[in-house]
Amino acid sequence: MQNRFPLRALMLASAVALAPAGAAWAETPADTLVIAHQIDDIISLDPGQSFEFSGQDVVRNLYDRLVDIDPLDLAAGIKPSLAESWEVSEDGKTITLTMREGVKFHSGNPVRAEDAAWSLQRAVKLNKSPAFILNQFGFTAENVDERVTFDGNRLVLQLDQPYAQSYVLNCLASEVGSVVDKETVMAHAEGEDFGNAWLSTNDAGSGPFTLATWRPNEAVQLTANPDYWQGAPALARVIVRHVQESSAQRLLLEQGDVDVARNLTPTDVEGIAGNDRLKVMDELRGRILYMGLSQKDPLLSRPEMVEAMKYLIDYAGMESSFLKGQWKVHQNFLPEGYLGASDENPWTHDIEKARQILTDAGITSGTVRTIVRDIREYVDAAQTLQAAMAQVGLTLEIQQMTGAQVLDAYRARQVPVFIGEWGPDYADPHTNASTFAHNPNNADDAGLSQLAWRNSWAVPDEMNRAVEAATLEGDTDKRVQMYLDIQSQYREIAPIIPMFQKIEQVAMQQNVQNWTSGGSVSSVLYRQVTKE
Amino acid sequence: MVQPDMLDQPGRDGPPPAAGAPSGRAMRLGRRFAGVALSLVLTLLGLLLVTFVIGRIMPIDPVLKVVGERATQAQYDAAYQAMGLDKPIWQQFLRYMAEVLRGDFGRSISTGHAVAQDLRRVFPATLELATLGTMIGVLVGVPLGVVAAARRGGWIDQVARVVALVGYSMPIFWLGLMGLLLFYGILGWVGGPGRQGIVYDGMVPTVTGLILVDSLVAGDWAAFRDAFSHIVLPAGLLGYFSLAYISRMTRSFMLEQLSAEYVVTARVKGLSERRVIWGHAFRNILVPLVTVIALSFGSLLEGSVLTEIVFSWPGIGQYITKALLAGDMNAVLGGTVVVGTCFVALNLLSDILYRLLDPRAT
Amino acid sequence: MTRTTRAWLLSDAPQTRRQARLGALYQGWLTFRANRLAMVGLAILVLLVLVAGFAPWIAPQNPYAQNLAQRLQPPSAQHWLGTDALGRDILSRLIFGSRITLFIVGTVALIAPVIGLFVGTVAGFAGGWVDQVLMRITDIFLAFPKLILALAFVAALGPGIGNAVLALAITSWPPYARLARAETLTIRRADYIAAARLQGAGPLRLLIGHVWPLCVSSLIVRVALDMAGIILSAAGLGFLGLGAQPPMPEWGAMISDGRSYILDFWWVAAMPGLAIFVVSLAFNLLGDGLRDVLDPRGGRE
Amino acid sequence: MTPLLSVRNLRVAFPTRSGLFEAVRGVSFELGRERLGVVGESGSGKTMTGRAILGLVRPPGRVDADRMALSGESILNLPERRMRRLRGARISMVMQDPKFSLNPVMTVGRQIVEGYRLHTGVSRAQARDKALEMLAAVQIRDPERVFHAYPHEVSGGMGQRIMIAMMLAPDPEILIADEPTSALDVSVRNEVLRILDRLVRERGMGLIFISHDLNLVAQFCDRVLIMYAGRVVEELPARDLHAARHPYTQGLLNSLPRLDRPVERLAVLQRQAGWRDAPPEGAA
Repeated sequence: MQNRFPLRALMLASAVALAPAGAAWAETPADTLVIAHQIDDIISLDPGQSFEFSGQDVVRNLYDRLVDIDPLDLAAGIKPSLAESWEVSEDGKTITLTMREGVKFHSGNPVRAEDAAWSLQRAVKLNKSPAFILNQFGFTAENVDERVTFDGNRLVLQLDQPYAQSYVLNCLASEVGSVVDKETVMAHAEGEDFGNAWLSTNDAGSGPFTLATWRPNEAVQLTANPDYWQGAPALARVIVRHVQESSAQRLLLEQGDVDVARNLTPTDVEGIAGNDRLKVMDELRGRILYMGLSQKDPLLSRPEMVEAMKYLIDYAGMESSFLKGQWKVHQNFLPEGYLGASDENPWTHDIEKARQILTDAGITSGTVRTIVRDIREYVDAAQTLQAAMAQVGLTLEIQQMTGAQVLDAYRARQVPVFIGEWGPDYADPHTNASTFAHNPNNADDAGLSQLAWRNSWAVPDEMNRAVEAATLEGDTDKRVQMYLDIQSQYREIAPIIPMFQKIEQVAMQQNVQNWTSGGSVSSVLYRQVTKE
Repeated sequence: MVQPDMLDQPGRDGPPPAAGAPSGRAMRLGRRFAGVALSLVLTLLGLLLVTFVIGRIMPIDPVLKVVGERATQAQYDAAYQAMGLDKPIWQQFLRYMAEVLRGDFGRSISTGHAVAQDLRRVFPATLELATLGTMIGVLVGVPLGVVAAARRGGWIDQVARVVALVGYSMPIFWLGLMGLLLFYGILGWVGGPGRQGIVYDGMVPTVTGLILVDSLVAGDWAAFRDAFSHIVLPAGLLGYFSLAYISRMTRSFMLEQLSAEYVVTARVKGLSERRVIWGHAFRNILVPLVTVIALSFGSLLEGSVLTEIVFSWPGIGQYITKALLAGDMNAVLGGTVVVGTCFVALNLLSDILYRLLDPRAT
Repeated sequence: MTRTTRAWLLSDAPQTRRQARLGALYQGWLTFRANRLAMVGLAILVLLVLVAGFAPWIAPQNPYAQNLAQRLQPPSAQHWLGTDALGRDILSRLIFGSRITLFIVGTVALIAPVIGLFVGTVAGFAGGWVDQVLMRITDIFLAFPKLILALAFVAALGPGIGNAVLALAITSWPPYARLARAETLTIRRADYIAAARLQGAGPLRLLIGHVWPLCVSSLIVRVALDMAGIILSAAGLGFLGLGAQPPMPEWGAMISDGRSYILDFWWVAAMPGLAIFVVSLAFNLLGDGLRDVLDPRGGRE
Repeated sequence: MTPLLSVRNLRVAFPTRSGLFEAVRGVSFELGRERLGVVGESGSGKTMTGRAILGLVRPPGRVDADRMALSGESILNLPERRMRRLRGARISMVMQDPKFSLNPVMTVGRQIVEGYRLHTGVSRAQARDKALEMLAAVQIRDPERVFHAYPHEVSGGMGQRIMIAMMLAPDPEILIADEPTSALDVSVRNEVLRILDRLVRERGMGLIFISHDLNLVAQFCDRVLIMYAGRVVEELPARDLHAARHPYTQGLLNSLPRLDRPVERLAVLQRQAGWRDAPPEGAA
């Protein structure tokens, strides 16, 4: 790749001939952080509804939660936030949180236990995407008013089972646990919507930033909250601008028109390596790229076929080419950084072994179909697999579709080979265990949403029970071991093959300090970012 | 276009009819416009119906966008009913029509905003781009086409032909990215992707939504210069494409007129070639030319999705495409209504201009 | 061609209808041949057809053979046009892709003008409410954002090159209908139509026998000029991920693949871009030449 | 006395794919203050002769002559700028069909005024008066109204009279009338001709009357040139037309129906290749 044609050099030469003055290098205002990012997935900024990556990035900075995780200090685990302290009852079913005094919402209203209780009740009753996180503890629209209550400055949660404390708090640390300003939101309620329409495009939080504007597919602007209870943010403004193309993000960054670019492709990251005004930060995220093999398919449901597929995937080849620097091989459903995550990666690209397995099973030919979302990495991964399968006499038909269509087919259990990502919903291992390794009812009409169910995989009862039991184990060490065991068995039998874990490569100007995209468990945090 | 001669009575003079029957002409015009208006309304209605049906038969499930990937069947069903999707299509359509007539386009599920609010934001972005692009196309394309026709076979004609054909044949996203790399990345002559520099973002109060206009209204020259430096490249690109089309059509129209007898008459009178071409032939191509320009403007108003993506231009093309891919039918319908109305309005406008420019029109 | 054949063809007093017709064709060919650019266009297209026909013999390598170690190689002796992100030979992919391009162009050129011709001539010939209804429908399709309509069709029919082409055809007929109708309106009152009618020809016969042949030439010109647009639209659908399915070497999809590498590995997108450009240009040049031959309004002095 | 116009050995040729096409091949004649008829079938080169005199043969057509002089001054291949000063001012032309030869999007008045002002440089008001005067001169009863009318609002006969008014307004010395009546109704033909005749006589102009209609020319003109295949085959006074000697002229005459001498079948015009090359009879 060293002797590639110097197009840029050529263009530069002709440009210099054209314009002796040359280009001036721009700089963003010193008190403003400007980020180029794909943010067209945001459909709402209501913490009771928001469930998209970019939306959560915004919500996390507008609101505070009862408890929190610091992505810059993951080892510390759960930290107090709006709740100063908490205690669990003897039977493990009641959690009482004590609210911090003197914190104010952006509106000036004080943050009360009543707001916290109402926020959780609201999220459950709204019943939007993230509601299930709270539903896990037995809260339903009917009973949540009794189960989530407040008493003075204390919030009381009554669970239906003695869940592990870490499990409950990890869930409360997710965006759906944000505390919203009851008075402000209710003033904007329309009908039975709990102010959802209004809160989708406005903010009513107590977080380090307030929402200045959100223009969908265009930009989000945040303004620092100077009265933030943990101290005012270092920068006065954060502007996130939607830039679709990696090349455009890179140009903006190189020109100094943005401070941070978050969606550079591996080649563009490589391309800026020589630029000493810029740096690239790698951060391990929680997303898993996996392959699901539908057990409805007569060929894919054969265990030998599943086994062979594990050896047909060119893990190292992909990791070192089109996924370079942005995905690392990871063959377990729990992402690194999660409690109990396993780091064993037993499978390698081994065509001969796959051929042997298939020949022994009498499989010498066959055709399967994959429906893959029109995202470069997925399509390239599918094509690589296609080429490998061709070597052992198997045909892979690739159908490229839009995200919505793929999801539709996947939910209808009609995707034979699925290649795509899964992002954890909250910071507890159960988030992935419950979807990869849990399927209580494999019937077509069960209407479930687990990945196991979508791949028509009847998870053995033993594994179902192990997953459920892990949520109730109070001893963290024991809990870790339980998850390691589940993952070990999973690698043996599951027709769902985790392949890679996401590394976010954030490119930024040299002067940007303390950036975090949220690690594997959280979202981006702007409060501590500085520019020197 | 040959009108029956009103005075074709041999050897007798009579008053020209235009002055003779003003009320008749007015009535004819009135009736004609009523007819046009009716057909426009029908076109729009049909447009809505087609869009609506497409939205319903399309295998993209809007509910999923609302409830998200993790939704349980119960959540899904609740949202399905809340969105009124359980009702028969014709009922849904009637309900939608009633809302549109009240000026309510509903809420977009892919942006969380009211569709009307979104459109007020994205349409001016496209309008600004399309207008500037068309202006470039007209200001360069028309003279180029006229000169090419006047000097048929000459070097200007050949150059114009090549320029136009290259314009027709270039993949726009390729040209766009390369332009961005050269003029922004290397030369730094123009602004980068987006409508404005970050510093100016939200600094000019929104009046029309056209940043160039708004910054002038606010008297903010720096903001105007900034906005101009951002729009000039994408507009130049779109302008190039409409230039290609407009110059070819102009040339073809001019060739037709230049072979007409009245051009010989004009030459016999001793008029200069410039006067023959611009004063006589050109005036005769105005009518079809206006139609061509309107069509080209209309197609730019649809929003060039690819240009918008390359230049991070938050226009209506991207908006509708994104909404469509998400099954966000309120947004698609709203966007289609706006685009369709523009198209229809441009039709009407070229009809009116035709009546103004061509004395033979009744 | 012998001198006498030439003289026979160019005779200004043809003895038979066949001689007249062939003579007219030959005259047209002479006009066309004199247009050097149009001949260049024709030559390129002939070349394209040959390349498509003999693709397996011409292509230096297997267009589907991946080699991740050899990805994104610049043009070299081994890979004349370099390799793409999966290490496939770009030249071989372009050569095989010419078949898809021909398929797209051929299919759309067969479907869209025919629908347009039918709708337009029927509307123009029948007049009255038939005309009104058909033209309103045409207007609706015209007023519809074209890419959106194509997207909707592809979304409804499912992705794939066949459906993409179908969607393009379905969305691109209205201008042809307009054109055909305008032509029909001028032909409709012509004396020879009246003559044919007096001889007892029915409306269908008039339409097929007398109206269609006269509309065809201007449609052909228009099609040739539109072809470039169709290739680019197909490429646009590919760009949005709705065209050809991987690993098909469709040129638009190839550009789309290459755009992520455009700043450092320009050839990945530039080579298919160049191919599209050359073929589009060829169609445009051809269309331009055809217009001079077939369309009197192009202005022959 | 120098003739108004003297043309010797005029040739007009166009390159085509099948070689050089010679539209006019050595036409010679002189024009005084008289009415000269030029007769021939279509394609005989008569129209091209008229255009060549006006310098209106567009490239790639080529005009060539031993001599082409207006009142003794050579006007052969003058630079365009100088030719423009002659056109309209000293030589003018009326064409066949006013429907096409009048600009459809300009009022009649403007079209008349435009040419007149160009050559005389008078004020707008003066030009307007002149235009109205000319319209009256061609017997238009309500000049004021017609002045503001568009061409499509007037009849063919009136259109041709407007054309005449427009072309005669700057007082040219020579008028070329190229089939000025063949697109008109028979009933208005005579009227237009009468007006044309009167104006030409009053002003003492030379008129070249191009037509395919032998009878008309015979009645209307003083002298007749008969053209065939780009050549003048015969030249003779109009009153002697019946005594024409050239077989082509005779053929033309015989193919016309005559009330005074009805025949069973009209003779079919016979052409002979030899005529193409024979020197024009009567040309000295």
